[in-house]
Amino acid sequence: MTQFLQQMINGLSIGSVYALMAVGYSLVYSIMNFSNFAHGGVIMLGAYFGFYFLAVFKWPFAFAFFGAALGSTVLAVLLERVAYKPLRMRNAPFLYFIISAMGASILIENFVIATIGPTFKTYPQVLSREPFQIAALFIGRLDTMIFITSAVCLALLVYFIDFTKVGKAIRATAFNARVSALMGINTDMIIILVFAVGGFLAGVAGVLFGMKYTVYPQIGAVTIKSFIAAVFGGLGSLPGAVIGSVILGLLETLISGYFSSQFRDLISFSLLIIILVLRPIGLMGKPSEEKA
Amino acid sequence: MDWFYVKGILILSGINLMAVLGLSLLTGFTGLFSFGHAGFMAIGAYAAAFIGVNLGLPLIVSLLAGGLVAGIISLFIGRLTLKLKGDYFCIATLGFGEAIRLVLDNVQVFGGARGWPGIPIRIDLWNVVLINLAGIAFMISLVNSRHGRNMIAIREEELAAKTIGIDTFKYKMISLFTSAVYAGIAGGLVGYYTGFLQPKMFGMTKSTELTIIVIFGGIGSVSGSVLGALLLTALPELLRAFALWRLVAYGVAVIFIMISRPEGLMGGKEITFKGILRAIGFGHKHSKAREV
Amino acid sequence: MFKRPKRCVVTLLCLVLCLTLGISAALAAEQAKTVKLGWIGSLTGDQAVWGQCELNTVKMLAEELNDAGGLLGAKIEVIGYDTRGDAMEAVNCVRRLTGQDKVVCIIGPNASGQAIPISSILEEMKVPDIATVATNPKVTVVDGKTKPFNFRVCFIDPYQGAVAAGFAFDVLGLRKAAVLYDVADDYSQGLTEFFVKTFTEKGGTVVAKEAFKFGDTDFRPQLSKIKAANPDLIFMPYFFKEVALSSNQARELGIKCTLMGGDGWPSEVLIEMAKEAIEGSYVVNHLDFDDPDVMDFKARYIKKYNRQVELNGFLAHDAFLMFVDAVKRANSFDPVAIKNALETTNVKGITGTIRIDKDTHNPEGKEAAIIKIVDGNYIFQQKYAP
Amino acid sequence: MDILAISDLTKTFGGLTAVENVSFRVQEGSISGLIGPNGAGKTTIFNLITGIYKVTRGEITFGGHSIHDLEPHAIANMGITRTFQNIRLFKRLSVYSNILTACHGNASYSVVDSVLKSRRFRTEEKRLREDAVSLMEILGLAEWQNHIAHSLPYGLQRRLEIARALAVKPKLLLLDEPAAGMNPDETQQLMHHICRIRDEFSCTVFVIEHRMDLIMGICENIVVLNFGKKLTEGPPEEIQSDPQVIEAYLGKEARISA
Repeated sequence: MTQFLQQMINGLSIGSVYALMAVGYSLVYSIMNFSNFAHGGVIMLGAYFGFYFLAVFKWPFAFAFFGAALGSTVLAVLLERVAYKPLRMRNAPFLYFIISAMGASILIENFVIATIGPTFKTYPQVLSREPFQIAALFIGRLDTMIFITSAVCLALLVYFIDFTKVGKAIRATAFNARVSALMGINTDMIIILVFAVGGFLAGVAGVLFGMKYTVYPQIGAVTIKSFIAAVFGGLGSLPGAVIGSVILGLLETLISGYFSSQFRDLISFSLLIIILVLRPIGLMGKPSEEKA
Repeated sequence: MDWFYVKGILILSGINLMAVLGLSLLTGFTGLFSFGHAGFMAIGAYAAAFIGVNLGLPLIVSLLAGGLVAGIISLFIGRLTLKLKGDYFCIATLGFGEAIRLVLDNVQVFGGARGWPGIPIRIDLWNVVLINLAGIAFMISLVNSRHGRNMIAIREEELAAKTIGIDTFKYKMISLFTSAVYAGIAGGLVGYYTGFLQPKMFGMTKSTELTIIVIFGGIGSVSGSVLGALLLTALPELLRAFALWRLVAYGVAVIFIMISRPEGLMGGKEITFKGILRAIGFGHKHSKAREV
Repeated sequence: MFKRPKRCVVTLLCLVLCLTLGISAALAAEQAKTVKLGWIGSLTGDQAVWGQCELNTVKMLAEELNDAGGLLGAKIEVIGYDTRGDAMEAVNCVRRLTGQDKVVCIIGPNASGQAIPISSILEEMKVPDIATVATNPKVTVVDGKTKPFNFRVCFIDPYQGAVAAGFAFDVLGLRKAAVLYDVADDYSQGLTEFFVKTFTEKGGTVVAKEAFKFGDTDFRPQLSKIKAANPDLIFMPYFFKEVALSSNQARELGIKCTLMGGDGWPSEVLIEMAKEAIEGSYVVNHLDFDDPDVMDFKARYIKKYNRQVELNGFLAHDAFLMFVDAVKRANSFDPVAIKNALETTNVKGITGTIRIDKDTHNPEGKEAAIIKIVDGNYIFQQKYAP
Repeated sequence: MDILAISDLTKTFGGLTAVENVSFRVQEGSISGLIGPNGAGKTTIFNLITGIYKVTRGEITFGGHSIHDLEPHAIANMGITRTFQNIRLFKRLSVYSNILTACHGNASYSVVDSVLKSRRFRTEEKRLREDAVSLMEILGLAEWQNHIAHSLPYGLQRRLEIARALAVKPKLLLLDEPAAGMNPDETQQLMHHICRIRDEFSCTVFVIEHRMDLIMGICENIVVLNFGKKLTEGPPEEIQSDPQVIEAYLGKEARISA
């Protein structure tokens, strides 16, 4: 029983990291209808920003944290301007966006390797590594912090999207960009805004990831998992991304804890595919019959 | 440049080209995006090597058998996932590619992650070229028949394709099957060229690379794929002198081509003999290349 | 801006082509009186940390040698190519090095997956290669046949696995071991296989064998399972980034047993990342870090590059030593003569005495150094051979 | 003889009922119309007939066969095809390729045939190409044959979509607002084309249209929908003077003042 509870805690904490990353994918997807594969690169740079602010410039933690988030916000917007806007202007099919995103992620990763170098960087210890202990269960301090930060960020995001005027504009654009534009919504601004919000979340995710694990140029590869989680939850749906992430985290944990760690990914992928076959739009995706 | 080295690049381009031709049918002509093609290459590689080494069959038979095994497995995958839309299909193929690798990592008969050395080396430039010529000829015949046109119709407008009586699911299956066979043969070439197989060789980077080549060469163009495979295999080689910066340059090149010439090098056009004649002065410039 | 994009692209590509050709031609003309030494390995990709250190080491040593008058009166020029950790790229690099650059010998690559497929090219072009940390036995011997042009400077997986298991069982007296390994990594699978084999042969039990996949950053599900099996020791045969993460997580979960690892561990970064977690752990290593020769090399490297030396640097150092020694004994830059000389190598490097066995092309009888981590330092314990 | 019979057709999306208990028949060889205000469910009915939507309740029979469980392509191969309200051409292909692709049903050579360039491939492919050329000539598209579909003027795009549909050799052709965005001249031309198509291709035409001049000009029978239900049905003269129809289109007040 203790082990099961411990595994659930492990799963939740893995899931909450996936969730922070997945929400960024989903947010951009809901507006642009393509998977922004460069999101992983932005997360990685966010982690590096955090590292430099904290370890090199010795900023106080809160400053470094927000600095990193702002840094990746700027970066995400820049990325949109350079790699996606020209495509958007031409109504290019989603394939081109994806390739452009891939190019961007290759570029970002190798740029970091060429300039900063491939070595792993370690965040200075902000929180004690000593875990909380409840009975025989161990809960990491950092995990608790990540869990709370994710929850707060996601709650703020939901508030922003659901209850503010700008949020309404975002939802309208997500629903139908052309009509929204006709209704006087500046879709270009909305897209910038969405990338900015996505970038901000990426920065937060990057710093937390860096604190929990470490910083290295290939963090982007980890984010594939969060992308899978987003698809699983239903692309374009924020609650879907969160739920998908938590389920994926728990699934992975339970499979390696009780079944086979060798075949973990195989089993979790197969399960995901089965679920997608049964429900092709993901868990929380909006059902839609194609309009004719 | 030294011929021995150039020969190596040409062989490698040829191997890539085989996989790219297949993916070009799936992505370029049918409009389906796969992130798991390296998985089919892996299946083909191991199957072809197994058949060649254990049954002592000649090269061409082993390669075709490898391709066929990849094709048959693709039918199972397709049956499950081809009904999924856009990014959901992407994710399913991505999951499949990773899953195949994980299985191979664990199959100790083939050496697991440690790899399988000692496969006889049977590939030289001449047989790669012959196999590729056959592959190109087959592909051109296919896309210029009603079957190819039906696939293009699916890419252009799936709903309309259905209403003119095209069994879109069936044609997606044919397209996936054919492209998996090509990828499988390409995988077989890898094994017989390097004499060594390791699941690591067929990671997501490989799948991404293939997709980038297809798009770079131009959607819906066989000659574009040929050109793309030759150029993009050679490009990193030419950039070798720049060491760390070459992949940065590669990323920039990919973004640049997407935003400045998104239709790829050939943009749905084909180089034909007639076209070449016209280009050198026997016709007006509009008919330089033929529409497919 | 681009009225004729197609033409633009084509022109651009032609330009790049001409430029490259021009540069290589110019370089070739300038360096007529030098001898070329090749290096291959990962400069990008996830193995880049080790690859870059190797290339830096080889370049530094060549520079030092050239400043001291060169080798047999010639200057050594190092040409290093990136393999991205990819086998096909490695084949290309070797084709370029042997075909176009005409190197006399190649050092690297830093992984078995790249060292194995290049052998046919080496044989075709008759150029020897000294692998740095390619530890798979099949790099030099396949199906009982020795590959004539492949050599290595490191010890092999079976040996290292056996050392770890033997030391844990015989010296530390531990009986219950757990293994956590990277299922997608050849090195990790190799060490695991031979550790488990030796440990159980000696009479110990492996109570848990859990896997993760390269790229994972969270190991707590596996560690929780290991914890439930209550082992005396966890063997962690993988590289230091994952070691740091997994050891920290193990301690977070309240696992208190001894940790042990192979030559993927030693790094300053590991100490920085997991100082408390790995305190008291044992590492099977190639060398004693406090050896004066090692210290000297380390100091030179840090002075030149302002970076820490990774383990591969030491092995690259000894590979370079092997090359220099072979050239001197062969008294020639003929690759085949170098290859013949390499077969009878017997030099003292910083990773121990390297005596190449003619039949296996492996350094035989190279003792492993057992290192314990005490107060954040790698403290040499003893030499150990199973 | 009825070619198409729809009985008690209902379609719901989630909680929303788009079409409710609609029944009507379309006579073979006729030109029939389907009209109704925006959102009345006209296009939904087309989507149900062509199998793009799955039927919630009710039945659709075509030439005596029940078709509502079939896949869209199977329905098309039985002889029902359509055009779309928002044109769905194969945008990046030429006019000729658009039509040639749609002709595929008239050939049966296999993949192997096409690779080996067998005699069957050659004869059938030749026939397909001839079919495509003759269709282009009939619909006056021959001079545009090498133009890319999406670069054509709007009216021609509509005409091309009809040509593509005809290539399937349909028994029943569904046209979804074929005159949308056309000027009166083009509409006149279109009416002429529709009549010719019915005669020359001996197919039945079923058309959704807002342009009353077109509907009243060519239809023999008209079905009127409102809020997902059938309001009435009858020949143009009857429909024109039906108070219910006027109310549906113009609202209650209009009826009073009329």
